[in-house]
Parts: sequence; structure tokens; C-alpha cells
Amino acid sequence: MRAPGLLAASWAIARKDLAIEFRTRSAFLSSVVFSLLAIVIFYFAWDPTAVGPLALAPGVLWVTFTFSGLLAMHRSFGVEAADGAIDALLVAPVARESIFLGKALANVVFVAGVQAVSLPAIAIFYNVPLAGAWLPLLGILLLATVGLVAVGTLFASITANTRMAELLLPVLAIPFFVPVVMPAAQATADVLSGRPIAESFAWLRILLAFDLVFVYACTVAYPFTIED
Amino acid sequence: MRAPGLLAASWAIARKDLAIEFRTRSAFLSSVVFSLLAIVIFYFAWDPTAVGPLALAPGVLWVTFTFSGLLAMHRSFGVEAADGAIDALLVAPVARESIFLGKALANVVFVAGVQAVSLPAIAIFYNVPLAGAWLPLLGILLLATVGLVAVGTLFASITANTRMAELLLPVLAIPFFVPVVMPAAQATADVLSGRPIAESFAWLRILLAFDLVFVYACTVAYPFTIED
Amino acid sequence: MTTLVAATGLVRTFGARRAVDDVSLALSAGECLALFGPNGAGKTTVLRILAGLLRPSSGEARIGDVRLPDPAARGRVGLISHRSMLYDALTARENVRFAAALHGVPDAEEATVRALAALRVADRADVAVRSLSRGLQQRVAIARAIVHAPDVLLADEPYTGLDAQGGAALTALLRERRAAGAALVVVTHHLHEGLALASHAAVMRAGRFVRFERAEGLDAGRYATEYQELVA
Amino acid sequence: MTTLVAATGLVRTFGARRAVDDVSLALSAGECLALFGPNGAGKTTVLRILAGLLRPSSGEARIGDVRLPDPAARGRVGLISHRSMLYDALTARENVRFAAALHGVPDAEEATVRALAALRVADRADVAVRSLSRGLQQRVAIARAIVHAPDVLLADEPYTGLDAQGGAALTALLRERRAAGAALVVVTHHLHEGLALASHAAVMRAGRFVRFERAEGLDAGRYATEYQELVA
Amino acid sequence: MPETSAAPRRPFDWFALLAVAVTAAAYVRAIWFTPPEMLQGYAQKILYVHAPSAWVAFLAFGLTALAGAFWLFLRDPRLDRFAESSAEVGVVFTTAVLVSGPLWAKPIWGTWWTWDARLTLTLFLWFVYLGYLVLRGVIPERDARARLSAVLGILGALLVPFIHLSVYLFRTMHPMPVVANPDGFQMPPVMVKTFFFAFFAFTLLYAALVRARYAFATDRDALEATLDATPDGGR
Ligand code: HEM
Ligand SMILES: Nc1ncnc2c1ncn2[C@@H]1O[C@H](COP(=O)(O)OP(=O)(O)OP(=O)(O)O)[C@@H](O)[C@H]1O
Ligand SMILES: Nc1ncnc2c1ncn2[C@@H]1O[C@H](COP(=O)(O)OP(=O)(O)OP(=O)(O)O)[C@@H](O)[C@H]1O
Ligand SMILES: [Mg+2]
Ligand SMILES: [Mg+2]
Repeated sequence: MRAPGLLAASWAIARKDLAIEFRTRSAFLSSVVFSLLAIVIFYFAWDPTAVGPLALAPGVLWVTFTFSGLLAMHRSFGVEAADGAIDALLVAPVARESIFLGKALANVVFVAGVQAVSLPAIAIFYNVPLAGAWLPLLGILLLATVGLVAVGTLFASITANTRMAELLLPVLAIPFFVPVVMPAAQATADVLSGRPIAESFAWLRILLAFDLVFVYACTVAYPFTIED
Repeated sequence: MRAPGLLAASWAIARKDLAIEFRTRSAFLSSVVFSLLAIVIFYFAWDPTAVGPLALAPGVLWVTFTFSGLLAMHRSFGVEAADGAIDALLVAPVARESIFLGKALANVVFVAGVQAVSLPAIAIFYNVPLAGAWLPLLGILLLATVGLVAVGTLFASITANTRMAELLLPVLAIPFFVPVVMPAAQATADVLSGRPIAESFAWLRILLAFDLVFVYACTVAYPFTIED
Repeated sequence: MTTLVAATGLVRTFGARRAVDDVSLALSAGECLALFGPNGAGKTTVLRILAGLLRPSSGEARIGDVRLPDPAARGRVGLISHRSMLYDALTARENVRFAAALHGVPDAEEATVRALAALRVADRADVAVRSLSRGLQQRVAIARAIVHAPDVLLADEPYTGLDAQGGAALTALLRERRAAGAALVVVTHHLHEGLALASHAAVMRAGRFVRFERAEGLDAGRYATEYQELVA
Repeated sequence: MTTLVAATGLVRTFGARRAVDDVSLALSAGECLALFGPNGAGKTTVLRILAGLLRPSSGEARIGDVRLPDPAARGRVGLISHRSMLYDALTARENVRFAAALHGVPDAEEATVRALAALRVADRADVAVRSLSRGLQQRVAIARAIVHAPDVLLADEPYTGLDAQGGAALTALLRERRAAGAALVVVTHHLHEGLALASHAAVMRAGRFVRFERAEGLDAGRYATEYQELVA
Repeated sequence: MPETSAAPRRPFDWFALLAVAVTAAAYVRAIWFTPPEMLQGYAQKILYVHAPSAWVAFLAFGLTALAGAFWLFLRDPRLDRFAESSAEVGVVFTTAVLVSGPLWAKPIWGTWWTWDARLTLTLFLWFVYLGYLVLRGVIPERDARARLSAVLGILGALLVPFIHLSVYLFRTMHPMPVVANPDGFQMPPVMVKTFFFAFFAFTLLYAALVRARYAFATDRDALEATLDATPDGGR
């Protein structure tokens, strides 16, 4: 009986999480509907004669992704906390980093799935021409999502065992999301207004740096969040 | 030993809920910080040169209130579900309507408290002149909050016992928030741009009608959501 | 003698599983039913129906002569369940006092103190329930359930987690309730413990009462042997 | 005989409360410690420290000769706790198989089937754990805890909610683990049950071991009387 | 466990065949025997899918709400099965409106979507009933599912006028009702006839789909009953 390695354990945990999420498919469906609703309600919150939809779209996109991502990450530790299942993970002979990596992986898959549906929706509802912007957008999405999920997963772990997880998580995480959401929204706006991607490199570099620093830092920090 | 009447029981339940929320003051504090953060991240999600802050403010205000309100209402049944405490309420000889009214009352107080802090904040961050608009704004806030809380509390009760409460609640509730948030945001925009409140009467009438219909409907419907 | 708890033809299905299948029973003041049965037999489900928490798929349950889930019926019931039913952010005292208030107990403060003292948790009454050990939480849960001196006490494995002192306190309390004219239903897996308390004994299996009789005069050892065969 | 579990000078404080206060113990292969003590004595806290879930405020705990919380140490432990530690949306089988995968059990599928069969829940293995009764959930929790044949089994009131059949299955399983050379710590409030299983017995009170001895040859009746006096 | 019995064989669904045939006839008429509209050309043919679908969607949701309301008092599982079937069919037709509308809008208005009142109302109706289906999906227990979804269905029906009202005040661009217009019909009679024919056909189609979906629900419930009723060692 050999304890599974870092990657094998991460993979087992990610698979288990995705199995729980997709057990009924409703978690995914709800997340998608939630994103669509957020996109739509944003539209009605603003007077369209005062704010053009094209100007709103990038912000709406990123705020929506932020909140639906937070929900997903909250859930991912919620299922652990409910009947103390996290204890079983902690007793298992897997590196604690692999718990973090597994959960983060599952979250990236889940959040990316939701984005894949809501991106076209926002294009239709806000009348945004995506046609030529696909590839750069995909790059921005990937870079930003990795950063959001790394930080969000770590904070979800920290807050999961407090009786206020669902409130405290955004409070802790959002300040860390600013350096992701702002560059991502700016780069998205640039791309959508037809400027060449090269003009957004400054933003993308921030995203990349954030990813590198925080994926590493959060993986290293995670074990400290769970020891008791 | 006489079972307490509708109002006495509602009041006891509201007091208990508020005691839980304010036990550490951190629930309230987190809610306020959450609202502030949402306001800030909205600011950064848009290119301020493209969208003027005054045009953004009403939408930001109402989207923020919507989401922080949802969190509060989710919590209010979360504490009941955790160790099955809702069962103790259901066994008690109080009318089931009083459970609804008590929780809704606590939620109104809580949400109004959060609004009281975030309204000035948004005025500062977005440079909105509130000076002359206080009274009409208060009226809009009150009307809208009652509607939001009535519907949100009912749906929180419906979703509390499903394993997806935090996702399903917004999915079910947000469509119902549209006829509250849209009129409220429009009326707020009107008021903030200095137009006389009379111009917003059409919006306010919708809000009032919504409150009347849904406070009644939700109170009547609530008992059906908990019997098993 | 007035009938305090009466159930006729209770059936409860979950999906197509008949968790409770045609159960009838009647208990009068001062009677105590010990309910035995293997895991999954439907004991908890019966108790939840009698507490008015679960609507039977068919059949009806009455407390006194009021049909559940009428509030007048519910108010006379006390329930000790698998879960603590406590708000873990509140203290033991706050939890119990809140229950007293909901039941309109005249002197809520005093009743609270008495209930907590009866369960021997008075010294931990002012810390958040969250930081109590399992057995201490169970004591608070019991105190919460009996603070309004219910006429009908439904106890689902109430000895869970209790130490000897807590168990003795609970036994004393159950006896006292019985003596005060309450009707009790106690679910337990410990035949001796249950029989020692009870005036009646019943065995559930696959949703049905397969045995139901007066407990006084039953030989516990023999009952245990027969029980083994019955549920095997 | 190799020492499998060793603790020296464990202390754990929560705020100002010393939940565990200078506890030391050592168990070798095949030994079983029955741990008794009143509610709030600190039994659960000791177990959680030995499982590597709680860091002691001072003192240290070892599994074999690896100090906790090193993963190599944790992997040899099986834990049955107050809470089920199950994912209630997944089935019993999925829960147990996941645990097996995490422990690198070579034939996870077969080990899962065996564990569930040992606890007699094989016939309910494919419904979501959420819809099982309390006792059935406890069985699944036990199956999860022993699927990797742990060298050290820590069981916190493991008989909770189990019926006679489940209890017998658990007893058989604990004996089997002991025979296979594991070290066991079983927390229980039932002195007779505990003593019948154990090679050693200990009593905790207010965070301390106030009694610790070999159990074989102890007279259960007398032990019970002395216990009453000790913890009163 | 007894042999898993296959679902009982049902007789051939003549009603469904009839509904499909009538719908097909309506289309043949719409495409070949009704002249194209003067300004919009062939794009206008979409009307014959679009408007009847919208009508059926509203009908479906109204009936879902009604069935839910009755369920709360009668607790008859058949009502719940009907509500379930009607909601699902309703979502399908709403989706048809939401797909056909933009397809039409692109050539006529030059955009896929605009935040017009009627469009928005349709979209939110779709959201409410998607939520309804999701809610049904997460409640395994049949009675609780029926009860909670009935509450949601009724509240949803109450909501529709409010959304309508508020989005109407927002702004509108969609054609005003052509048929129920105070100024009388604003279509040539031949178009109006085709239009009504299509309505009739879609209503039949709705009935046939709900009937089939209802039969499925009945079979499923019966199958669950035979599967679960197996004795299992006293548990
Ligand atoms: C883009 C999405 C669209 C949606 C969601 C939509 C929705 C609806 C709905 C709900 C109805 C029936 C209810 C009512 O009469 O109020 C309807 C009817 C109709 N729609 Fe649309 N529509 C869309 C686009 C269009 C377009 C682009 C046109 C053509 C310019 C159009 C023309 C009509 C007509 C002529 C009717 C019949 C009106 C009547 O029944 O009197 N729709 N639509
Ligand atoms: N919510 C539910 N959904 C589906 N099945 C359920 C649900 N609640 C209970 N059951 C099933 O009903 C049966 C009876 O459950 P119940 O909890 O009443 O048993 P019990 O006699 O209390 O068992 P235990 O001794 O294990 O507590 C079990 O088979 C259980 O799996
Ligand atoms: N997280 C915590 N915060 C504060 N105090 C705690 C915490 N956990 C345990 N305690 C306290 O530590 C003491 C020991 O608790 P522990 O759970 O170990 O007791 P136990 O012996 O298992 O009792 P029981 O028989 O009731 O399960 C108790 O007084 C308890 O209130
Ligand atoms: Mg039970
Ligand atoms: Mg303990």
C-alpha cells in the first residue's frame, strides 16, 4: 500500500469534487443560470441611454465571473465541512498541497465550463462582436481564471470552518481579485474594441505575474490553513 | 402556558436571529465590508473614462444591495439548517407564518443596517451628491428592501434544505428581483440626477404593488415550504 | 385515562421505499413506549411524524385529541432527535431560553435554569454551544426539549454521547416526566435500558411494528433472545 | 513488540481551558486501549491529536516512529469520529472507494466491497449517503475508516447508533484488526463493552489520565464502582 | 429483487401523430400557400413558429401554476406529474421563441437581441422555469418536490405581470400585438387564417407532448415503485 503521489492524489480529489458537482448536473446548470442572470440584471440596473452596452460588457463579464467563481469555490469546501469529511482528507497520507491542487483543479474546470456558456451569452445580450476576438479573449480568460481560482480556493479553505464562510470569503478574497479583475477587464475592453492584442501586453503581464506568484504562494500556504 | 401570538413569536424569532448575527458583530461587519468591496470592484471593472461614475452609481448600488441581501438571507436559514434547529421551531406551537415574519424582519433590519453604511460610501466613492436626495432615497430603499427580503426569505427557506442552497437561491430569486431592482435603480437615477420625485412615481408604484403582493403571497406560501 | 398520543395506520414513503408501513399505536398519560428495531427500521421516521415534522403519506397522528400538525398539538410535544437542534453560536442558556419563549413558558428564565441544572450543564451554560463536547451538547439538547414540561416526550436514542452521570440524569428526568403524567416514546438500541424505563415495548422491522406489548413483567433476557430472532 | 502509538506530555488548550493536560501513553501492536471518562474530559481531543488533526499545544505524538503530522504517520491511522466524515451526495460505495484511493489501497474496488460487506451495508451501497438512516451512515463511516486496514485505529464512540447486528459486526472487526497486529484506541461510555474489547483501560478526567492499567483480569463490576467514585 | 419489469407497453400514440400531421399541414400552408410579407419577405415566415410558440409557452406555464395550486390542496400525484410535464414542454417552446426571435431579429432589426419589453419578459419567463426545473432536479423526495415546485410555480405566475409592467416602462421595440389590436387585424386575411391555423396546430402539439411526457412520468414513478418496494432485510 503506497500512498499516492502529489499528482495522483490531486487528480483523485479533483475527480471526486467534479463527481459531486456533476452528480445531478444541477450544480453546473445553476451556475450557468446564475451567470446569465447576473449578466441580465446588470443590464437592467443601468440606464442604457446613459451607459452604452459595449462599455458595460467587459465589467459585467468580469464581475459575473468573479461572483460565480466565488460561489463555486465556496461550495468546494462547503461539501468538505458539512459532515467533517475534510478530516478524512487530512488523515489520509497525501501531501496537503495535493488537497489544494485537486480542489483548485476542479474549480478551474468548473469555472471554465461556466465561462464557456456565459461568454457567448454576453456577446448576444450586449451586442458585442466576438468574431475576431476569440483567441485573445481565451488567453485573457485562462490567465485570469487561474489567478482567481488559486486565491479563491485558498481563502475558501480558510473560511470554510468559520461560521460565516459565505460572507467572509468574498471579504477576504475580493481585495486579491482586484489586480486580476482590473487588468482582465481592461484587456477585454481593448480586445473588444478591436485594438490589437499587443496593446494589452502590459495588462497580460500583470496577470501572468499574479498567476505565477499566487499559484505558488497559495500552494505553499495551504497546509498552514488547515492544521489545527 | 399559552403559546405566544403571531407577533410575539415573530419578534422572539427576529431577536434570536439578530442575536446570532450580532453575537460577534463580525457578520454585520463582513456584510458591510462585502458591500464596500463590491462597490470598489465595480469601480475598477469599468474604464472610468468610458463610463461616468454618476451613470454607474445607481446600478452599482442596487446590484450590491441585491447580492449582499442574498447572502444575508442565505445565512438566515443556514443557521437553522446546520444542526437541525429549524425542527425545533417547527415543533414549537407558533404559527408557521411567524417564523417567516420573524426571519424576514431580522433580514430587513440587517440589510437596512448594511445599506445605511454603504449608501454614504458609494456617495463618496462615486462622487454622487446625496445632499438633496436623502428623503426620496430613503423611501425607495425602504420599498425595495421590503420586496427583496420577502421574496428572498421565502426562497432561502425553499433552498435551505437542498444541497446547493447558495447556488440555487440566487438562481430562483434573481428573476423575482428584477421588478424590484430595475424600478429602484431607475428611480434612484432619476432622484440623483435631480429630477423631482414625482417623475418616479410610476416606478414607485410598481415597487409598492410588488411589496403588497409578495409580502402577502410569501407569508401565505411559507408554511408550504417547510411542512414535510 | 386520556390517550395522549394516538397514531392510526401511519404510512410514510420516501420515493418508493416504505419507511413506515401501517403503524398504529396509542399511549395514555404516564405510559412509556420503548421502541426497538434494527438500523433503517423506520423508528426515527415514526418519531418525526409524531412530532409533526413529517407528514404521513397516509394515516393520521393525534396529540390529545388534536390532529397534527395543528400548533395546539405540536406545543405539547418535546423532541430529542439525532441532531442537536441547537444554534451553535448561542450559549446553552440562550438556546434553552429561546425554546422556552417559543413555548410561552411563564417563567422562562427560571425554567431554563432548572432544565440546565437537571442535566448538570449549569456550569457550562454561558459558553457558545459550538465549543462544548458532544456529550455536553446532547445534555443541552435534552434540556431544550424538556424546558416546557411537554406532555409528550419523543426521544430518539437520547442516551447517545452521555456519560454515566448524564445518563442517570436523563433517566431520572424521564421517570419524573412519566410520573407527572406525560406519555413517552424512547427509541434505543439497548434493550435492557429501554425495558427498565418503559411501560410498553415495541419492535419495528422494515417499517412495521412486529411486536407490541406491555413491558412490565417481561423478562429482559428472554426478550433479548426473542428480539434477536425476530429481526435476524 | 514495536510501539505503534506513542504520546508524551500532550497538552491542548482551547483559550484558557486545558482540554488535554499532560497525557502520555504508548500502545504496541495488538494492544487495544479502552478510554473512559465523563463528558468533556478530553477524550475526543486526545483522539484528534493522535490522528494528526489537532496540533498539541505541547508534547508530541508518534505513529510507529514517525512524528505526527507527517503524512507517513497519518496514512497508517484510521479514524471513526463523532461526525460521519462522508460526502452525503455520494453513495456509500463512492465514499469508501475514494478513501481507498487516497490511501493507495492496491485493489480499491475489492477492498471497498469487503469493507461494506463487513459492516453489512452492501445492500444499500448505491444510494446517496444522505438518504440512509443514522445507524446505516455510521456503518458506512466505519467502513470508510477501515478500508485501508490501518495499523492504528482510533474510534470515538464507534457504537453510536448501531443496532445489535451492526454492533456485533463492529466488535468482530475490532477484534480482527487487533489480531492483525493493529493498535486500537476505543472511546466509549460503556465500561463493560470497552473492557471486553481492550487490553488496556484508561480513565480521563478534566484532561488528565487518572487511571491507566492493563485490562485483562480486571473485574468489570468492581471497575465500574471505582470509576463512579473516581469521576464523581 | 424481482425481474426488472420493462415499462408497460403503451398503445401507439395516434394523438401525437395527429398533432404532428396538423402542424405539418400548417407549415405547408404557411410556406407554399401564404404569400410572403411585403416588407420582410420570407423572413416573416418565422412568425408562424414564433408567435404560436410564445402562446404555447404562456399556456404551459399558466397550467403549470394552476396544477401546482391544485396540488397543494388535493395532493394528487397526477397533478404534479402534469405540472412537471407542462413546465418541461413550456421550456422547450420558450426556447423556440428565444431562438426564432433572434433569428428573425437579425435580418429585420440588424441585431440578434435587444432589450425590448417582450423579449425581456420571455427571457425571464425562461429563467424562472429553468429554475423550476433545476429545483425539481435537486429534491429527490417526491412530495417535497411537488410541494416546493408548486410554490415556485405559483409565485412565478404572480411575477409575470410585474416583469411585464416594469420592462414595459423601460422601453419597447417589439411589434405590438397584431391580432388582439384595438384597431382590428393588421394582416391580410390569408395570413391571419394561416396564423390561427398555426396556433391551433401548436396547441395540439403542446397537448401531445405533454401527454407523452406525462406517460413517461407515470411509467417512471411506477418503475421506481417496483424497484424500491423490494424487501431488503428489514431496513
Ligand atoms: C428576439 C427575440 C424575440 C422574442 C423573445 C419575442 C417574443 C415574442 C412573444 C413572447 C410573443 C407573443 C406574446 C405577445 O404577443 O405579446 C411574440 C409575438 C410576436 N413577435 Fe416576437 N419576439 C422576438 C423577436 C421578434 C421579431 C424580431 C419580430 C419581427 C419583427 C417579432 C414579431 C412578432 C410578432 C409579429 C408577434 C405576434 C404578435 C401577436 O401575437 O399579436 N418578434 N414575440
Ligand atoms: N429523507 C430520506 N430519503 C430517503 N430515504 C430515507 C429518508 N429518511 C429515511 N429514509 C429511509 O427510510 C428508512 C427508515 O429510516 P429511519 O431513519 O426511520 O430508520 P431508523 O429506524 O431510525 O434507523 P437507525 O436505527 O439507523 O436510526 C431507511 O431505510 C432510510 O434509508
Ligand atoms: N473547539 C473547541 N473550542 C473550545 N473548547 C473546546 C473545543 N473543543 C473541545 N473543547 C472543550 O474541551 C473539553 C474536552 O472536549 P472533548 O470533546 O475532548 O471531550 P470528550 O471527552 O470527548 O467529551 P464527550 O464525552 O462529551 O464527547 C470540553 O470541555 C470542551 O468543551
Ligand atoms: Mg434513527
Ligand atoms: Mg467526545
